Amino acid sequence: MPALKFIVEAALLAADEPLSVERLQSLFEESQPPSRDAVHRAVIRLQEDYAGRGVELVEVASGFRIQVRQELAPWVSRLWEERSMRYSRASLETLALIAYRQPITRGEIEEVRGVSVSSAIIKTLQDRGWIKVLGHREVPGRPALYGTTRAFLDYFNLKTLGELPPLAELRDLDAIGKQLDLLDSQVDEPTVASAEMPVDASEDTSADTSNDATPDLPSTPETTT
Amino acid sequence: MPALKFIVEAALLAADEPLSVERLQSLFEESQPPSRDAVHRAVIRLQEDYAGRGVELVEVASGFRIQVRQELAPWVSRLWEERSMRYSRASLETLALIAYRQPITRGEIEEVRGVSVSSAIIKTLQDRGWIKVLGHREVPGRPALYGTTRAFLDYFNLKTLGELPPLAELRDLDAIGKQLDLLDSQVDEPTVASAEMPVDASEDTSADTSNDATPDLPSTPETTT
Amino acid sequence: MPLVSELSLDSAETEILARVRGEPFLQLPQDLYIPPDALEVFLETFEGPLDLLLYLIKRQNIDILNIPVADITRQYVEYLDLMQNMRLELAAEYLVMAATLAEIKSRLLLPRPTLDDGGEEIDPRAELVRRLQEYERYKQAAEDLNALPRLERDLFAGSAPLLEREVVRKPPPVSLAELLQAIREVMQRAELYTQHQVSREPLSVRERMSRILETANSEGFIPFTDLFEIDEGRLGIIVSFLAVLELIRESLLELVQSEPFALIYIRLRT
Repeated sequence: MPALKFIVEAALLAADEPLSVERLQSLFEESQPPSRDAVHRAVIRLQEDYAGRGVELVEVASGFRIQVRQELAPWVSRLWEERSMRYSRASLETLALIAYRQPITRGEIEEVRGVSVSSAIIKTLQDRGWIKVLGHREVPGRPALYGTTRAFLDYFNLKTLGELPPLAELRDLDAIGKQLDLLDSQVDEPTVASAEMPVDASEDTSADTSNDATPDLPSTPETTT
Repeated sequence: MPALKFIVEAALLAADEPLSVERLQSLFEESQPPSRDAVHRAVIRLQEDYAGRGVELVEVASGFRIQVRQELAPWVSRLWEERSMRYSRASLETLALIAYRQPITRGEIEEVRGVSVSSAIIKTLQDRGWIKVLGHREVPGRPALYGTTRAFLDYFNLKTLGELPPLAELRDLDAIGKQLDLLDSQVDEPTVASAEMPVDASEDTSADTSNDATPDLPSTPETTT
Repeated sequence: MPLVSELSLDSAETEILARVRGEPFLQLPQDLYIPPDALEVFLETFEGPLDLLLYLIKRQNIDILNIPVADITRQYVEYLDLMQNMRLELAAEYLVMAATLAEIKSRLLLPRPTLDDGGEEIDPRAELVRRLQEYERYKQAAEDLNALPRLERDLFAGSAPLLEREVVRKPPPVSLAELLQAIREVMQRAELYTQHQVSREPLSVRERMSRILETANSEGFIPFTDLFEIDEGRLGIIVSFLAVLELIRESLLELVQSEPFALIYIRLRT
């Protein structure tokens, strides 16, 4: 027969509720249950075994229970974590500008975006570990220069930033989109069904033209990874 | 910070399903998760800790799980009164056909079993999360193609379908011919045509897509329950 | 009740066929009265005509590859008769199988054998043998599956509750497509995108600029040659060189050389 201690351990871990000494005794053949004392001693030896581990054996009103140590809650709770709100457009644009124009100061980001960039956005991106301060520009105010981190590359599954399509290429796609728009306006019929974009052979940038009633917005190529 | 090993231990016991290495990594700050190797090492150290105890740490299809050792089932199962976990032969044969022959249609199951398969059986297996519809066979009626799930493997303590007990070998049909030749004087030159390939349940589970499913038996209510 | 005795089992048969009111039912009675509920249970122990045929074959120790069709057919039909006399409703599959057996029996008696496409002779039993074997292997597979240790019967998942969960929010997922969309939109709005020249420099240069700046920030002076690593190859060296030039152009770095032909250093522009 296996050691009493291990039967108690297995039962406590298999049960969904605390087990009393009587309940633990009932796991054995009716003719030869272990004594209350023996069960108690097994419980105490288990408590000693668990000292310093991820779980602990405690006694509560209705019996004994093995439970996760509360100190581990910060990690274990993440099993049930919820998603936060999606990033705002401002956050994404800030991140994209830092990736493409690094090293870059907040002032320079604001200049390109045409609107101010809140400290909260910078902080969110820093907390996520995607951007960091690389140094400071030696001008009045010594503004911080931001760049992306290795964690940023890892998240997007990139080995180097060089794997992102260069700006010029993104612009070329837009330019083609504009030309198509121009063609559209020359033709009376406003809808061009399934206008196929020439796809740059060098990159796996597949283009998707949706030329419905939004003439001022160029079509949006989707880059697949 | 507590040792990685204890965080893994606590998480495996707190979760009500097996946890993959990725899921365990996700318990840490996104920017600094432990490496896959580190998680693996922690798992192995835990496995060593549990050696000879009442529980063991095993790997199943969807990840790692801490479970009661099978030797202790006689005691631990007394925690529950008469928990009937028996499945009918009809259910088990249907499940076996889906496990070994997936993707497979209900008609193909019926063809092998020689009787119709009740909807209740399919539904029970689906409700348990053991089988799922993988797609449809593109023949008239578009019958659903069934396959087993990770939950099925988890439940039967398996990592992959390859760990299922091997199917009995079909005896070669030429061998049948020879035996008939020897034993059956009525037939002069008995060679058996229409040799159908036995399908193994090994790695390539998507191998069998023969849709010559023309059961010569009409569909009738299930005779057994 | 016809021919019940024909259906009797071998005396050596010890398999429990059914249970009647909890009592094991080891054999079909030789004759006399068979309790109707017993037969019903008996029928239920078969998963269909193939299962019943397998049973009839196995109990006589016949090789499945060499079925004496006449014998087996007779036993099978007797069994069905028995069931019908008991007014038990038989599934249609059982009757279809009876017809199949009868057909095989008659074809075996034909003087001219059936030929397949290639002119080869077909044993009339071949298809039945195939189906029986096929069914048998999955019947076995089901038994093997049932014998595997499984949760809730042989294995029990260990669990320990976490009493007070903390609320954790996971940062939202961002796709690369979203990021590229963002840079395109912002660049469309920015004048430099449409009117000024957009540099065609690969992004690896901007990335290298960041790394060099970081190094300069922590180390002060860096020997110019330290910026280049031979094992990066020619392309890596060009990237580093372009990065240094761009950093100097943006007034972030400066080159320092104490005298002609001395070592060149770079440092942060102050």
